[in-house]
Amino acid sequence: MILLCLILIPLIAGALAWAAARWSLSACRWIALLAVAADFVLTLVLWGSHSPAGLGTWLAEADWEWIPQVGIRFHLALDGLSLLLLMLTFFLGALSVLASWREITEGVGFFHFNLLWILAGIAGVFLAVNLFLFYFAWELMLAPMYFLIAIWGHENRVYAAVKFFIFTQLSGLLMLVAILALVFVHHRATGVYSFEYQDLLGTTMPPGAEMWMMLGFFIAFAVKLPAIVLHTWLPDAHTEAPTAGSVILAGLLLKTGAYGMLRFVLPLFPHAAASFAPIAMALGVAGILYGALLAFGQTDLKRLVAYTSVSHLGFVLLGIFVWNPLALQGAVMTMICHGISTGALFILVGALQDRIHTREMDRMGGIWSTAPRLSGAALFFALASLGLPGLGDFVGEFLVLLGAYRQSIVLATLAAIGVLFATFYALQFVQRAFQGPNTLNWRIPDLVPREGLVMALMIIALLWLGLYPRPVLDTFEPVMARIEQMAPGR
Amino acid sequence: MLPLLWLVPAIPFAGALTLAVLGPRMREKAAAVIGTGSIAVSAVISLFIAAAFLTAPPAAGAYTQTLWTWIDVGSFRPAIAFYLDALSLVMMTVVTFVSFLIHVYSAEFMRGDEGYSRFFAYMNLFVASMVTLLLADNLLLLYLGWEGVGLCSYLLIGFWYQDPANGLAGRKAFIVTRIGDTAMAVGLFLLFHNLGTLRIQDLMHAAQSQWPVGSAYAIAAAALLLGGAVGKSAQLPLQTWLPDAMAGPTPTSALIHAATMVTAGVYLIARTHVLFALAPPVQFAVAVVGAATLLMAGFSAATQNDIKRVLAYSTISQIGYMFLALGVGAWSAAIFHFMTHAFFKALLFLAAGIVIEALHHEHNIFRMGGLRNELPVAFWTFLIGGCALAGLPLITAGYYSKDLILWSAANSTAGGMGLWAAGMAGVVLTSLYTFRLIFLVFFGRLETAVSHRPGLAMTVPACVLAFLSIVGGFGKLPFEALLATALPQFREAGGGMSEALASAAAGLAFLAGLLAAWYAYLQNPSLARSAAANPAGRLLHRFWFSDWGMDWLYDRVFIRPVVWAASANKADVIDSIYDGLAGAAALCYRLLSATETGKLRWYAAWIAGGSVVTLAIVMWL
Amino acid sequence: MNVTGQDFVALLPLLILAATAIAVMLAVAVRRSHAISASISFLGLAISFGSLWIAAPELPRQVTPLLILDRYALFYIALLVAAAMVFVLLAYGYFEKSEDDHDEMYILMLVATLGGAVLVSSSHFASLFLGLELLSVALYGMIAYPRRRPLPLEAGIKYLVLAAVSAAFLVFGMALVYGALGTMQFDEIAGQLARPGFDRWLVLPGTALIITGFGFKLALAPFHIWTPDVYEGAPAPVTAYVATVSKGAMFALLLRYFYRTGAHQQTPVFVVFTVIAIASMFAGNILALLQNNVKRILAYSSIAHLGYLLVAFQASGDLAPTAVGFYLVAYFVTTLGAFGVVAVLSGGTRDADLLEDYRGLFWRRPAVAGVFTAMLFSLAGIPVTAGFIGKFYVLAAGASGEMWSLVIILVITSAIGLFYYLRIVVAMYSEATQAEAGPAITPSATAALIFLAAALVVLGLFPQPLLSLIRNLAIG
Amino acid sequence: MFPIREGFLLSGVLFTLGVIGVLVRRNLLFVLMSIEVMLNAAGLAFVAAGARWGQPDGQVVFLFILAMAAAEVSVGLALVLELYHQYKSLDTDAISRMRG
Repeated sequence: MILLCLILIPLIAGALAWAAARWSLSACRWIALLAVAADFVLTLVLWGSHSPAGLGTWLAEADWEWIPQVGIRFHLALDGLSLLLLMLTFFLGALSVLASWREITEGVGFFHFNLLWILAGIAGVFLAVNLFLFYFAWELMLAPMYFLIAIWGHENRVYAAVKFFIFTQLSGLLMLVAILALVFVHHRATGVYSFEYQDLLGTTMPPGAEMWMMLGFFIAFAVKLPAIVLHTWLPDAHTEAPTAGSVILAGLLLKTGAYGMLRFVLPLFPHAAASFAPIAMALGVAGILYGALLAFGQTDLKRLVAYTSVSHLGFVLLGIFVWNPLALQGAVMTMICHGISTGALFILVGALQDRIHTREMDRMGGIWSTAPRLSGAALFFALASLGLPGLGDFVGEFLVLLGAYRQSIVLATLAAIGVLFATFYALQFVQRAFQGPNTLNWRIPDLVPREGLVMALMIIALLWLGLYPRPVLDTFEPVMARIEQMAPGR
Repeated sequence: MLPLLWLVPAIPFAGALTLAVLGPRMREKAAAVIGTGSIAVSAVISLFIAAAFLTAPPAAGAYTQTLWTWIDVGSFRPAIAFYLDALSLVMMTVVTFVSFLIHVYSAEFMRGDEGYSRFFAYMNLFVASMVTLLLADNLLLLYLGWEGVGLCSYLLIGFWYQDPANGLAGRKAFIVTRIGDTAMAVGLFLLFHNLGTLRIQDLMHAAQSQWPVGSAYAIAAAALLLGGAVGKSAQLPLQTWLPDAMAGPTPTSALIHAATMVTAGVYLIARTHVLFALAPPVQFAVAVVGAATLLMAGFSAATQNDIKRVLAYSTISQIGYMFLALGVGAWSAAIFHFMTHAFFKALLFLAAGIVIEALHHEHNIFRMGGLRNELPVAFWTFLIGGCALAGLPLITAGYYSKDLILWSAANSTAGGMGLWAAGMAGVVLTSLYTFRLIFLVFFGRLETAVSHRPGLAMTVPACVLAFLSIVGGFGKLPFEALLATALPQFREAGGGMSEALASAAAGLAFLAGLLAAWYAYLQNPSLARSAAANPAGRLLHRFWFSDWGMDWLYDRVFIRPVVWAASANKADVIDSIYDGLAGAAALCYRLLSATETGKLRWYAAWIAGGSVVTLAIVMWL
Repeated sequence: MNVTGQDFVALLPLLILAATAIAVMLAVAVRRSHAISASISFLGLAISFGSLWIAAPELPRQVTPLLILDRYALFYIALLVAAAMVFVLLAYGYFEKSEDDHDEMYILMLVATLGGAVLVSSSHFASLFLGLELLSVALYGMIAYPRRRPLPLEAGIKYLVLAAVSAAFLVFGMALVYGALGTMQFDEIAGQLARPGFDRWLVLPGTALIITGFGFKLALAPFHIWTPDVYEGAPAPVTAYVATVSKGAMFALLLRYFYRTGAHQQTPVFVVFTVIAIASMFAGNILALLQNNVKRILAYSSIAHLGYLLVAFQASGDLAPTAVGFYLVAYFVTTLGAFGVVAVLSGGTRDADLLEDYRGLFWRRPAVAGVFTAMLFSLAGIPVTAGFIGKFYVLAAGASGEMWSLVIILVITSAIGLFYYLRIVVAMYSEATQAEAGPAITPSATAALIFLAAALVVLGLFPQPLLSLIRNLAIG
Repeated sequence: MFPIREGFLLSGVLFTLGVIGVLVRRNLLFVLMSIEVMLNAAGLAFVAAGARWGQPDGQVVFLFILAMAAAEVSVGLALVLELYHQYKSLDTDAISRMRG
């Protein structure tokens, strides 16, 4: 039941918030905040109550019939991986509500409705263990996200929103086709229609078919992730979205892609995934380098941060397909930390844009002298982004690289050079926006307490993840171990 | 006492945190008390620890303190743990103590600066990172400290952020050292992959037992670590960042870019000496890098006109000596030189800082002169520091340490006379540029009026360091005895040079440099000018002045292509694929919608045509 | 060959439709009143709908060789009648805004619905033709009904000429098939076709011409060319009617004819349908891409949707009829809803069919914009809507039939299609350019829209009851 | 014996002529007439087919066709009148306000 609550609370609160906005905007905001916070607390309770031994199996489960003829069930289940990602979801969700407190003034009710429904969709993605339900939730995230970008976005929002929608929808449909193919292969083998994850695990299939189906899933997740070549929706969407949208896109939506790889691509199609792994790893490394190079070339702050996501998620892709315990855990760690650090950067850039009405670095400079706390926070998260040891991102990336070295020395070295590239853009970001002379004489207010609280929470989270990540690592370790066991020849 | 070890990095870290959070609202005094006080406590604790260590050495000569397991993934279990042996003890004590002096100095030097508390926050963070680096029990924690000091170096070089040049210098420093760090990171992967641990002591044992001398793994691992070391220690070919790093406040230059951080590479090699011993070619490369760097930097130092840049090149050059020592297996000689260098180079920077502040932030030595009487403390301390740097025989600390290195180079199995000759040439150069500096700044006519005289907080640390720059050398024998518990003895090759001969040669070289400087800059100043004026001289001067053109080269070969590629591809060429698809769809739209003419007969023709096509398919298939 | 009492019971829904048409005619003779005519029509349709439960126990029943009333026919009659009821609700509000007499519209509509009902229950070429022409001729009148306005007239003429031409193709094709096989009954045709050595050189061209006729009605490429003009010109409720009742009846017939006779198993016919499906999916989606007229966009999108349906039709596994049935229901709900929105926003003189008319609609009329958004998302196949389940089933049918190339094309083209649906959505949610809210909405239209929106969501979330209903419809 | 092959051929030729008439004539009245030709050609084909199998069904359908054609044409003529009223012309090419 608690799992259903996790999804229902934001759904209902979304409708409530919309309705409440008619008579009070702050009521609407508080409803949204409280709902997400309640969900966060629920996940914390779940985290606190699990026993270390129970981590290997589902921690909680909920299961109802839906369309029984074809084996479609409303089946939710939770393990360590999904638990952590859910915590991240509601953590960032609450922060994005806070970050939009002053930014959004038009259509407040509808905004929070969309925000909460996206969170519900994401929670559904992380919880679904029926492939139909998974696809349902996967698609459910899109429309509200689309609205978030298209209505509250910046100058070029319509283009960005439509591009985002079409990329994800097309790739999602390919995944649906793959899901259906898998179900029919399973049906032919067993005579039973089932979309259940557990049933479909270990379906025997001809190698060619397995590869095609794997590609169907892979493309859908690679678009979300995003892997290079399929990434071009991301900079546009991230740049044009309002702050909350960017935070959720970068912090959560991209993670659903990685989650899908871990949950579905590797376990369902181990052989195809193993033979495809070299290409996927190469894509990951190419993404690391290419994303960093592009980030270095940008002058629009949000675009810059967006391309850093391409780079960081390259590590995730690499780590997933390296497919050994080090790299897998590193990939998940990177997912979590990237969510926080990049989310924080987007909040900061949003706060800055709110104050000076531009995202062009050429029109900035010397912000530090007028808003030191904002600039200091930006420096901190830029450092997290460039992989400074002691902060969370480093742990993840180092583990990925360490694992990758076992598979391929060349790729690991190239990826390590990607970390070097991160220095370029991160320092460029700090230098051009916050340091240098204040030629345009900006006089802006520093972070207000609400924003300061958001930043402080994220800084603490990253430091904690960087210096004492063990509780987090231990939570998803059994899940990763199981995925690791599925690698062929192990 | 030893269990308090963790406090040595923790207290400065706490200080940094306090200053970062509360600093902006603090008054200068409070910030200075916290900033300096935390280092003082840390220094005192490390002195106590040193005393405890010396009086009651722990078993096996090392003490390990594990705080918590940092990461735990399968067999990869690095801990936040500290390892104290003679080597790290010496380094830690020197670092905290010198840091303390420089903090005291800064409390006055930075007075009135807008970012006063920020400065101390960075400096404290630096000390915390540096001590972590030195005490790290595993390479990952070492890497944390390593990157941490790099970060602080970057932050402090660009401390006066409003001048873009400072920011540029900071970025250059960070990026260039990070190039080395990347190599080092790959080295870490290699070591973990092949030896299954990152704990330094375990690694050394495993390497010794698993890899034969000259094994490819050992060579690769040592070479990659060397990459990290040359980056951090500003050795060839990654030395170009250090001269630019002088953009930071002078205490920063003294602490980070002279006394402590830049010698981290030396420490790393000494710490992992087993690997280098297993990889003779790499160890020889260390010596060659050191020798080449000390010569190149010496020539460059002799042509600079910015007082801090002269000192920066001299730092590069002196670290070259340490590398030379490491390369020939004289481990403790390198560490000994590290210590004396920390004293006298910090001293030189502090004295230079006094001069610079006295002259309204004037850096050009040709606009200085005759300050001997105006700034007596600065003059005497600078003179002592300069003599130690140049190696004034018998009195100064620098003489003893450098002499030891030269003798080792001459007598090593790997080195031989070539390395020794390079070292000797370096001594001449060192003496030349040092006294050039002293003569130009403190002798001759008064060029710029003195506007500001240093207070006690600035002069006392300088005097203490001056004292240490002299007496530091006398502790050579106990020092070597102490380090022998952590580092192997130097192995002398038979039939080399005797110690007396080497000392005499070094003394002569010192004199030669001194005389040359005296002749060219005091006796006959036109000589230097005319030498620099003739075409060949000008060319050479420009070449040396610009650090042998390496900046220029790197700019053309690495920086511009990357910047060009990034800016040329700003719009992401991959996106044009999708733009192309969208364009194709729009084209199809235009073509197809042209068929919707609105004319009835045309529509009827379509239906008839469609039916003909259908018929055709049916009939001919 | 006598018609018995049970036959009459089975025919009850059709008979009531016919009686209602006559009743309205009589009522008009007594007194012209829009409200009365609409009420009688609605009532009649409701009774006809209710009589389905009376007819149901008599099933399946072959009434003369012409008509077969089985669960399949009944299901589609129910669908058509329900759509006609929604039409009445929408049309009442729509025509109230203009001054003319509107009563004949309902008579025509009832006749057309009767034609549709005959079509879905026909099992013979003659009844097929009869139903088709009942439907078509009534539609000519409906499309051109506001005859003083130039666009409906133009649309009416175009539809009349082209429908007549295509009907001629159809009839000629039927003649050829009859000439070859000597029977016009579907079951007997199946029997003849099962026997080897039938006259391929008459059957295949005949089938090709029949496909032409079907293709025209279904607006499948390359017979789609008339669609945008007719959709644009016809009054919005009539467009909805053309898009749903006419096409739905025709598709039900297509399914019955080909599944019954097995004619589509012939390789050439299979190829023809494949080509048509692909062409329709591409043509429909690409033609709508940059279109600025909402009714034309919906016209093109309907071309594409019929292409999707053909994919399921082609797959012909056990999932195909379910997929087609559910998809049609979803398509009915969605299309009626979409054109319903157009209808309620239209004034008396012109239809609100330009993209401009929808700019900022959400900020002026959030509820209407919300309904339209839901309909468009359903067309695009986004979850929580019936269209999502429909598309899912169509893809499932395609996948189970291993029609991979068709399935992939479906996926790609529907992604293209997303673009123009989103263009409308974008317009609705952009900043408002005009302040006025537009015409008031009558309660009947409100009821219709609420019903459709509710149906959309309920079917999207709980498709199970409808799915099991459809699964039990064996094609007789 | 009814010459079936020739009957089909004739009806085919007539049908084609009707199609050509629809395609080339711009006057709406002639278009409607051409449609009549097409429909009647189909009717002829039905009669021929019925004759082939010795069944009356073909002729029955022909009657259906006649009736429906009459209905079509009557609606058509009504529209023709309205068209002439509005455009003062029966040129089908003129009625192309809607396109694209």
